[in-house]
Amino acid sequence: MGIPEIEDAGCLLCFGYNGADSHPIVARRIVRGKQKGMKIICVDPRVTETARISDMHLQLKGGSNLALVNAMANVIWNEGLADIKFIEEHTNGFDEFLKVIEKYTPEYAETISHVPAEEIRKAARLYATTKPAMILYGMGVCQFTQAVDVVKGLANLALMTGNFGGPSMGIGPVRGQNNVQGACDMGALPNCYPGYQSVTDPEIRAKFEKAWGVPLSDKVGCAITHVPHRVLEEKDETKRIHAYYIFGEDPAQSDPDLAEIRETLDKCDFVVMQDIYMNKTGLHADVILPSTAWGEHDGVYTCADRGFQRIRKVIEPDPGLKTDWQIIQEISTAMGYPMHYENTEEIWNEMIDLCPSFKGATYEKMEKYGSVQWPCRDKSMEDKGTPYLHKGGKFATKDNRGVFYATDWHPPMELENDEYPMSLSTVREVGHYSVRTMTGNCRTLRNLEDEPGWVQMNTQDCERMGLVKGELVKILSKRGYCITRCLPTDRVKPGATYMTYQWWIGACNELTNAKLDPISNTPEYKYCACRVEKIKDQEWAENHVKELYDEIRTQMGITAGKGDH
Amino acid sequence: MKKNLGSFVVGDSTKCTGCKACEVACFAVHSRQNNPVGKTVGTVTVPVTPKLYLTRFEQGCMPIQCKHCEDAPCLNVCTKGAISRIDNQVIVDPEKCIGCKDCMQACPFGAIALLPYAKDGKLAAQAMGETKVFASKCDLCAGVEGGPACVRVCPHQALRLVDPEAEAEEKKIKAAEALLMTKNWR
Amino acid sequence: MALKEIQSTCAYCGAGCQILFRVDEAANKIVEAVPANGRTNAGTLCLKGHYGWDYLNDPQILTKRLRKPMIRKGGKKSPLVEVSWEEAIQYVADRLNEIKAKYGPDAIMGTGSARGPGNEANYLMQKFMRACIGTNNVDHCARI
Amino acid sequence: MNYFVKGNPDLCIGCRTCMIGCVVAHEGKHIFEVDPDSYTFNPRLHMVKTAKISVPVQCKHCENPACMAACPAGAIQMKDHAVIIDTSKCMGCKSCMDACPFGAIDMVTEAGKFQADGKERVVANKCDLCSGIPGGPACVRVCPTAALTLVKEDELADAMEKKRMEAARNLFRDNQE
Repeated sequence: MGIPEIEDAGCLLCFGYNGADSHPIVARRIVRGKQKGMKIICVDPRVTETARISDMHLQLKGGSNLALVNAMANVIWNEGLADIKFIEEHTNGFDEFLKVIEKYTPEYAETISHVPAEEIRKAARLYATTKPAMILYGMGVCQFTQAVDVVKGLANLALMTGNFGGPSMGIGPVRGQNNVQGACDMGALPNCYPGYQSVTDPEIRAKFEKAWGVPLSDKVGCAITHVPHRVLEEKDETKRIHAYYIFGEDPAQSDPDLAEIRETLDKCDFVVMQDIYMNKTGLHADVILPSTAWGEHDGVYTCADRGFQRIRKVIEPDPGLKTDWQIIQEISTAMGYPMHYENTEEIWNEMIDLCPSFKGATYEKMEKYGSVQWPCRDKSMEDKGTPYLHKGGKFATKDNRGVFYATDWHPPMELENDEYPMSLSTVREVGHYSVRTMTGNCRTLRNLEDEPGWVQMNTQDCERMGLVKGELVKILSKRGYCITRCLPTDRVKPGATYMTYQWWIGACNELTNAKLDPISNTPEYKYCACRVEKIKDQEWAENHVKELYDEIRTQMGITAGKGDH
Repeated sequence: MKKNLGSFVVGDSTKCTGCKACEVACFAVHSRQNNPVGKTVGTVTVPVTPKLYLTRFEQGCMPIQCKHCEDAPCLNVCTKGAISRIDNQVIVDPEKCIGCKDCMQACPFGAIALLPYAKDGKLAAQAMGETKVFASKCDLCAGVEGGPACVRVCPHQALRLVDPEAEAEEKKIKAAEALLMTKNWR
Repeated sequence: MALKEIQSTCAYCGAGCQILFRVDEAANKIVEAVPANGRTNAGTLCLKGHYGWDYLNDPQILTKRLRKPMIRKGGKKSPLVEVSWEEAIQYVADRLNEIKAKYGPDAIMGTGSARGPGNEANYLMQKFMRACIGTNNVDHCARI
Repeated sequence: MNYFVKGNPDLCIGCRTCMIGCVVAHEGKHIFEVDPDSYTFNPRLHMVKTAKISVPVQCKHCENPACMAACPAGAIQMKDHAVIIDTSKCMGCKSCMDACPFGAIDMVTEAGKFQADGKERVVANKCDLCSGIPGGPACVRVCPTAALTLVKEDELADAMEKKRMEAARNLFRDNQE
């Protein structure tokens, strides 16, 4: 489905997705949908903006997603609300699926999710009986060790109710970053060439070998979250990683368990960082290559609903800089694999001719239509791309049939305990982006929200601990600690804490748990155990935060701009 | 949140009966620092110098006292530099005050009076024997246990200590709730 | 003086909003950013779209723009020394070739970028890792 | 009658684009080029988030403004259908802040202006309906969900008229039965 279609859905199941902070313009569609009478079911441990205007808010306990999803499927089936015709014509694996969800009665799910059984029933009925029904999910689903299981669980709900193959329905991961969809499209993945063509498929590999003129490896590569293990703990010498070429990323800020990442970068023989800003990763890099920023180069981004859209050079960059692709091209040539492209369109045309589903998305088409949603297979101007997938219930599987898949719920990897009695989850700051090197240098965005950020805590917890709004507190986990300001709110449940992840001082990734989903390799950012401690001497704390902040800046050689807070 | 603005005490003439308990309490609490005063009036050996002033007017009466302005005219006009800001409150140092009366004229509220200055139980004499005076204005009972004495002693709760920032937060929430009720105004 | 108008896609969240920039070409600076009528944003922008571009004139509030290639000549933890592009490119090429020869291509890990650079740079990076280095060790922060 | 801007909690998503829009409109476009610490970030409306509501709150430009009555310096007056503070006359006495029942006034520093004790000058700050700024209230213009509306005299009058006619129709129907 496309973003514009959100406001025409009959029902929206918003599962672990906070549009207002992650994508205000997508939240705009949700608000407009509500005005048009759309029913909203919001599943989130916090009272998010969507929850606030929802018809039903299932405020589940963090880490209980799959129990709830299986229970909704259980209700839909047992109350005869499934679309039997669609299931028979377009899907496989329904019977095994039924066996697994059998025990997930709403009563059982209530014990895990703390959502009343009756609420689960009502929500399942509302979803199943209001057509068309759309599911949006975000990091609240993906950043768990059961991420893939829950995504498949949500897909089951859509399959069971025939909510595929038409507008304003289906299931949509709202991709967080401006070009994360594009990076995946381009094959910056250990198991895929561009266009999601598998590296282990001999025919595909042969095609790329012919195109690029060299033999290619058939071994699936290393995921970014496995790098620490492959540097620090890998015994097998042939598997150890000795060089790390980091381009447009800041793992020392955005990876979980930052202490481990810093050690990884220090122990790795050769680290290259190619970025527009000095950042925490740069403190550990052996070579730093300065590239042009957004606004200083041309190219294409893919937005969350598969739309290819042009980015254009708005101002001339500092002459001493090179674009990312020029740098990569020159290094490749110096290493003996010559690359000589003149501009991004030349690279783009090479790429789309290697990817059947992108073949028709030319620069010319983007210029004319503004946005081209893939698949767009035909270069002629008539093929304007595909607003939504699986038209007519045809799926991208061998037999075009959707597959049911269900499995049992298991708790997050690290639960609250005596030493760390509260849970911590990472969340989004609306006015800042990713590791904040861009927005942190925008004057008015910095004015709105600055170091050391906040930890959202339930008002009763704060009263019990004698904490008031704005007070600096220390928050610790097994892996580390950081200092941030306390924000008492009734929007979170007792025992739970929430922090945004882009602060240098309030760096919650010092605390997060690096345990991964076995399939997607995504870390469990949304759940770890932590402890909050009151800091008696607030004056010391305020100065200490300033000192830490200035210390990092001096390490990075920053002199101008006090940047005080 | 760290306090950034000065608090101040404000009266309500619909409750005030003009009993001046506030003035006496104000004097007693402040004179205890350098003029020992007992519990009864009989032990007072120095003039009563309050820092708030019971004022009668057409519709009734109420005490008037300093607002601890954020851009204080008295502080800005005091050429001697006897007025300064300590923990967000505007404080006059009686030792430095030379009685030039500029602050009285600058203050739009008339919250400052020139009163005799007493130390160690007796009036402070000047070089040629005249009694020393000082600009007397509310210091929000800085350093006094329990906060402003006038608020505590008033029999009719006619005096209120205002914390502007905290109260603004609460008022904004009420205003937001009002917006909830008027959203279908068309 | 007439301002040049250039439309581009926002660099922040996945909504893909279209922004119209009004640029003073002579001074090479953006004067204003206003919403454009894109497919997903239909003439609206959020705070990052409206006010998230003045990092381009490097106010150094948080950190500073990188201007010159740098190498830690004295090895790990030694200070960064500014070098020419030629020296930096050659140094990276030599070190990567050296590690590739000694430990094999799978000893080298590369990242793509889900942020500013764009699709073409990502395509080239994965082509570089696969065709030049010879490994599928390329990933990006879709997971983090 | 004075005009006013009001937020609709059903449409507001709490993103605070309005608060930055307000400062940019009053400071001017050069704000994106100057030294980051050379201006005061003083939005004239403030986001309020409770368990049930997210909406910005700002001055309602009352017809008998309590703030105007409380101001000892005559710094507050009604002009161009709005209640305007002339900060050059303000001494930061906070009487208006205390008088306003909506918490719509706060105290902000005036960048580059100092008191005798070296502390930056602090004055009252509230919505002025962007009077004198082309295009009308900036917050209304930049809000991505159109949650803010400028209510003018005739619109309010029309709304009242509509409600009265509706009431009359309902009563007429009752009388018919």
